[in-house]
Amino acid sequence: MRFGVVRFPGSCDEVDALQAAQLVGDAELLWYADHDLRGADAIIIPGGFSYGDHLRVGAVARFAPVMEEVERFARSGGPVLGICNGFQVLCEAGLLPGALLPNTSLRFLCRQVDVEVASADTAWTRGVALGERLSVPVKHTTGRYYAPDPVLDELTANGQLTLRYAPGQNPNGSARDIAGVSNAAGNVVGLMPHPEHAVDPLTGSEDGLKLFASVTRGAALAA
Amino acid sequence: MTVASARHRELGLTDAEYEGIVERLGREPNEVELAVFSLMWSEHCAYKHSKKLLRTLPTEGPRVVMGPGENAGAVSVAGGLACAFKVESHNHPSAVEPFQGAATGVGGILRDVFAVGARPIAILDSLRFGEPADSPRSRYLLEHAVAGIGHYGNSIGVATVGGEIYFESAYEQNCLVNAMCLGLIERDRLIRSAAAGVGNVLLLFGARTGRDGIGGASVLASAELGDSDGAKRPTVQIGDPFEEKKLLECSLELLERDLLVSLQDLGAAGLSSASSEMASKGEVGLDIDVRRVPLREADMEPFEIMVSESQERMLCVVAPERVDEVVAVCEKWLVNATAIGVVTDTRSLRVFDGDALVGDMPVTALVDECPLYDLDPVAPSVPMYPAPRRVLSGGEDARAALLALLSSANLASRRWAFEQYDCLVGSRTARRPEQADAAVLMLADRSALAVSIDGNGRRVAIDPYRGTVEAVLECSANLACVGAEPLGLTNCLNFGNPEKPHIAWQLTRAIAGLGDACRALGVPVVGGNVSLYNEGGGGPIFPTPVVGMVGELPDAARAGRLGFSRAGDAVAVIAAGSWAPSLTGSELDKLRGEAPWGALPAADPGELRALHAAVRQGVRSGALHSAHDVAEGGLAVALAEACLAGGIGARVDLAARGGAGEARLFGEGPGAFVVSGPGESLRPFGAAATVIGEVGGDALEVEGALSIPVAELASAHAGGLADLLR
Amino acid sequence: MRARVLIRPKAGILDPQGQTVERALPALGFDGVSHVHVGRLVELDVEDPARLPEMCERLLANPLIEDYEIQTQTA
Amino acid sequence: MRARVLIRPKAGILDPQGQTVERALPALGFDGVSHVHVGRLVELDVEDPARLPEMCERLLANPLIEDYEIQTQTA
Ligand SMILES: Nc1ncnc2c1ncn2[C@@H]1O[C@H](COP(=O)(O)OP(=O)(O)O)[C@@H](O)[C@H]1O
Ligand SMILES: [Mg+2]
Repeated sequence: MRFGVVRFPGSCDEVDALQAAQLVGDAELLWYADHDLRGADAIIIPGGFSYGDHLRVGAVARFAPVMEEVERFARSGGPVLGICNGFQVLCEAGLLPGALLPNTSLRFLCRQVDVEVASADTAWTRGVALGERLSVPVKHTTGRYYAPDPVLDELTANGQLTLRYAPGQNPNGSARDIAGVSNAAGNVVGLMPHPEHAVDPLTGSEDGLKLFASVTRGAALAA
Repeated sequence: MTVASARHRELGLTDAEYEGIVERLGREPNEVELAVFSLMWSEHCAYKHSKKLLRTLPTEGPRVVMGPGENAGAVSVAGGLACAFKVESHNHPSAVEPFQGAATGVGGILRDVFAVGARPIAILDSLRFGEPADSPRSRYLLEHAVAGIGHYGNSIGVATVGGEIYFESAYEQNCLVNAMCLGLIERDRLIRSAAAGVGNVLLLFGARTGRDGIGGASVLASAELGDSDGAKRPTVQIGDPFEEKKLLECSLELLERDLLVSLQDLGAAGLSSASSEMASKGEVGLDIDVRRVPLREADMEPFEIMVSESQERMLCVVAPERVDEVVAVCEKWLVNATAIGVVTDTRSLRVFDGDALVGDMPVTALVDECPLYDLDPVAPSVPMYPAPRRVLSGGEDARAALLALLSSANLASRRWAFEQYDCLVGSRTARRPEQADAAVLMLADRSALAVSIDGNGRRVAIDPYRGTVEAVLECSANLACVGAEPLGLTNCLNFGNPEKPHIAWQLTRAIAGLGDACRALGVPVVGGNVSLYNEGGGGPIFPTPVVGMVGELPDAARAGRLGFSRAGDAVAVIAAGSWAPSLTGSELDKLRGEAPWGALPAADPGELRALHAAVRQGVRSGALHSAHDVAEGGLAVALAEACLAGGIGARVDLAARGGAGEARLFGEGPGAFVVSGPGESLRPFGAAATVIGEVGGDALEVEGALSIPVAELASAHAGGLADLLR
Repeated sequence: MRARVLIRPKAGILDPQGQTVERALPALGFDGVSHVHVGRLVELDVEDPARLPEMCERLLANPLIEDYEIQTQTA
Repeated sequence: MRARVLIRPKAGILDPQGQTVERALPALGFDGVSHVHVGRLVELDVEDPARLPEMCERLLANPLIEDYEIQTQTA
């Protein structure tokens, strides 16, 4: 299993994501300006502040050359994970429903939170049990998930809510405590929490590793 | 003197200094030269009032690989690496515009670290403001400074792992914003800033140059702030962390590919300072054509271009045949790069505007020949600072006193602030804020670095010598609590106007204390910064030396924690024989409205060095399950904090440790730790350790003094600051 | 041609920035203020103003969460 | 009365957002765009529009680094 981790100007967590992926497979960085996924089997759009979060989070990165390839890959069913800024980019790119708005506190918040697995049917959550609690950190200013109510109902009905903040732990005012969503096919997932920062008990938790392992399991099943 | 020359006073030069410049040039300086000299000979760049004192600090040690004099100092650490680090102030800019001031302070210290080739891995911040409960302005400054630090550090992807905040009315008019950065680099790849190689090209890369901070170094950094702060605003610099992120990655790639002869950041005094420092260190000259500098505003004068403090810029020296490669790397990172000059053998900084020579200054005159001044220290005979507003009347019992302390601005939880910082990026933060006394950063071989920053200005105000010794001891104690051994130290000396005798006394005594403590502990000073003239209409700030100390530990998994963890563990106080806590200068005294005046307990740094080594060993071996040093608020607060961090109570009896009188409970003074662990694990400490009780239950009980549920401690501690900042 | 694009949060979407301003104003002695919303302003020189709506749809605004309005002025 | 405050970075003040947008537009095929600046928009109902300049100075804008312009429209 080979992961490609996209690096935009202003990405911050790409090396963390790379190292996390390397715990379960091979991984390399993909340069934003290249039209090339270098044969990756799974793509991670990492956290950070691509293009300085200028104008609107994710708005500029979504047009980077590499994103054309990511879109093609995603639409052909390839597993794509957007973390934090990566989630924002995938929403802007139309690969995921909804949008991310400023936290109700309007402040950046870095905090370890518990999230519950709301769907174990995606490429990135098949290795975890439905309802399982994971301890992972959030760190963002713009993480309040929004979609119009009918869309939220539809996402709920389709099982596209992937992760939810545990009761009482919603850090940003997200609709329905949503911490992550997937596309209808389940191959594209966006998360505000950072599983790549939860792969070693020494730095806080290793629960996030299960998400990276999920996608390799999927690949094994498909093979 | 000519009419034109009267301007030197407005630029902060004395008549004698001006005459010195005329003498060195052999003529009157023109506008460009006057602007450049006024900055290079400012307090900020020339350390006129501190340099002689700084020379007394110990700067050598077996682990020092780069001492003071370069952009950042560095010590050798595991795996063939060096850790480069430095602390710097951005006080005056932050008082004027706290968000941008604090943000660009972080930007500046990051550049100092990557200017030596190191990848920044951590930031710490040390902040001082007026009383938040009494002063809306202080709340405003706090809120925006913290947001600015977070904005810059978070956006650039460097973890902000620690810091400190104190509130005292002495900082009402002059807040302090100090930022520290640590970076890592392979030891043999550290790069210096000395320009070399006549004919080599001087390349400016990064952001375009605008009118940011024109006059900043001399006006903002050396003048006492008055009521007219607003009028100085147009000179404030604006930071762009996105630009700096690209600049950082680009600089590191240039070094990785060995394309540079030398590298230097642009900070205070912009191009003037960066270029003359590079030329001075390399004993060469530089010709610069300001016409080639990419500008944000077309109509800038040559002198403006030379002194602009636009952020996110670097200078490098490159062999002519490598210029194309350098430019290509810069383009890859969307960074502008422009050849603006050339290395010469003239030993002069020559400034051209196209073909016209508009400035010609001997480099040594600029960098080395600013007059240095002796201070005239006089100890004050009456208190220099007013008494703080009285919050407690003095008759309260231990329970009320402890709850008041925990919810006081100085001791309340800093969660409100540190949650605004990304402390995780880099995946090496093994101890985060409120988990341990020092931040712990794991290295690739799973050994770790630890870092702590400290400086209690109120205690330094009472006794500049002992107060400064305490700041050094406090950092060393913090490192001991995570099991780390100190490797080196950086410092930022924040003081008032050194031309005043009492301030001169504070500065002189503080630097003496700093040097003595460093020698006694065997910790070299590898760098630092001095910020003087921190005073306005309300008088001087508390003398505030801020100490940042870096240490190492062999196994990140064994890094200590401050919180009690296991019911049934013994709780002990480990203390030096000389430990003599007193209420003078304590937080409790402050809440009771006592002015900072009196005598601090003496400390014996030699004895404490051994004590710290013993605690360090206890933590490293795993014998101690928790370790926390007794500091602000005394033993009672240390016990409460250990309960809070662990979410568990404790029952203790202080009869064997001097009783539960106020001075024992709340008195302060260096030399004690609260630890927990299996009873037998305390044996190696001998007489230094006194078992006082046991971990367990859901309350902190001190026999004969107080019993408070942990939940109640927690709400006092959590709300003290956060509630003021809703 | 100089143009301005005014971008605001769509009606019905929680606007904490607007709320914060609305709460802060009375505290400073400014009463009688309501319905505060905070959005974004983009100003630009554009050769072909006919393309502005497309620029807004694709980049400057996110139509799911934002409304926009274009103002043009001849220089 | 409905009012709008248009807030933009002062001339000469670094505007990183404007730079980013200016670079992004041509890449999307929108040429002929220049002098892009990104600022903020505040919309509000205000009883006494005469107080708007003061509100801008004290809260809505940061006069140190931003200019503002007030537009009022009767509802
Ligand atoms: N208090 C201090 N203790 C030790 N070294 C200091 C102190 N203050 C300044 N220095 C050293 O003096 C040199 C000049 O400092 P500074 O002007 O702040 O550097 P820069 O321009 O790179 O920011 C640096 O090498 C710094 O480490
Ligand atoms: Mg420097």
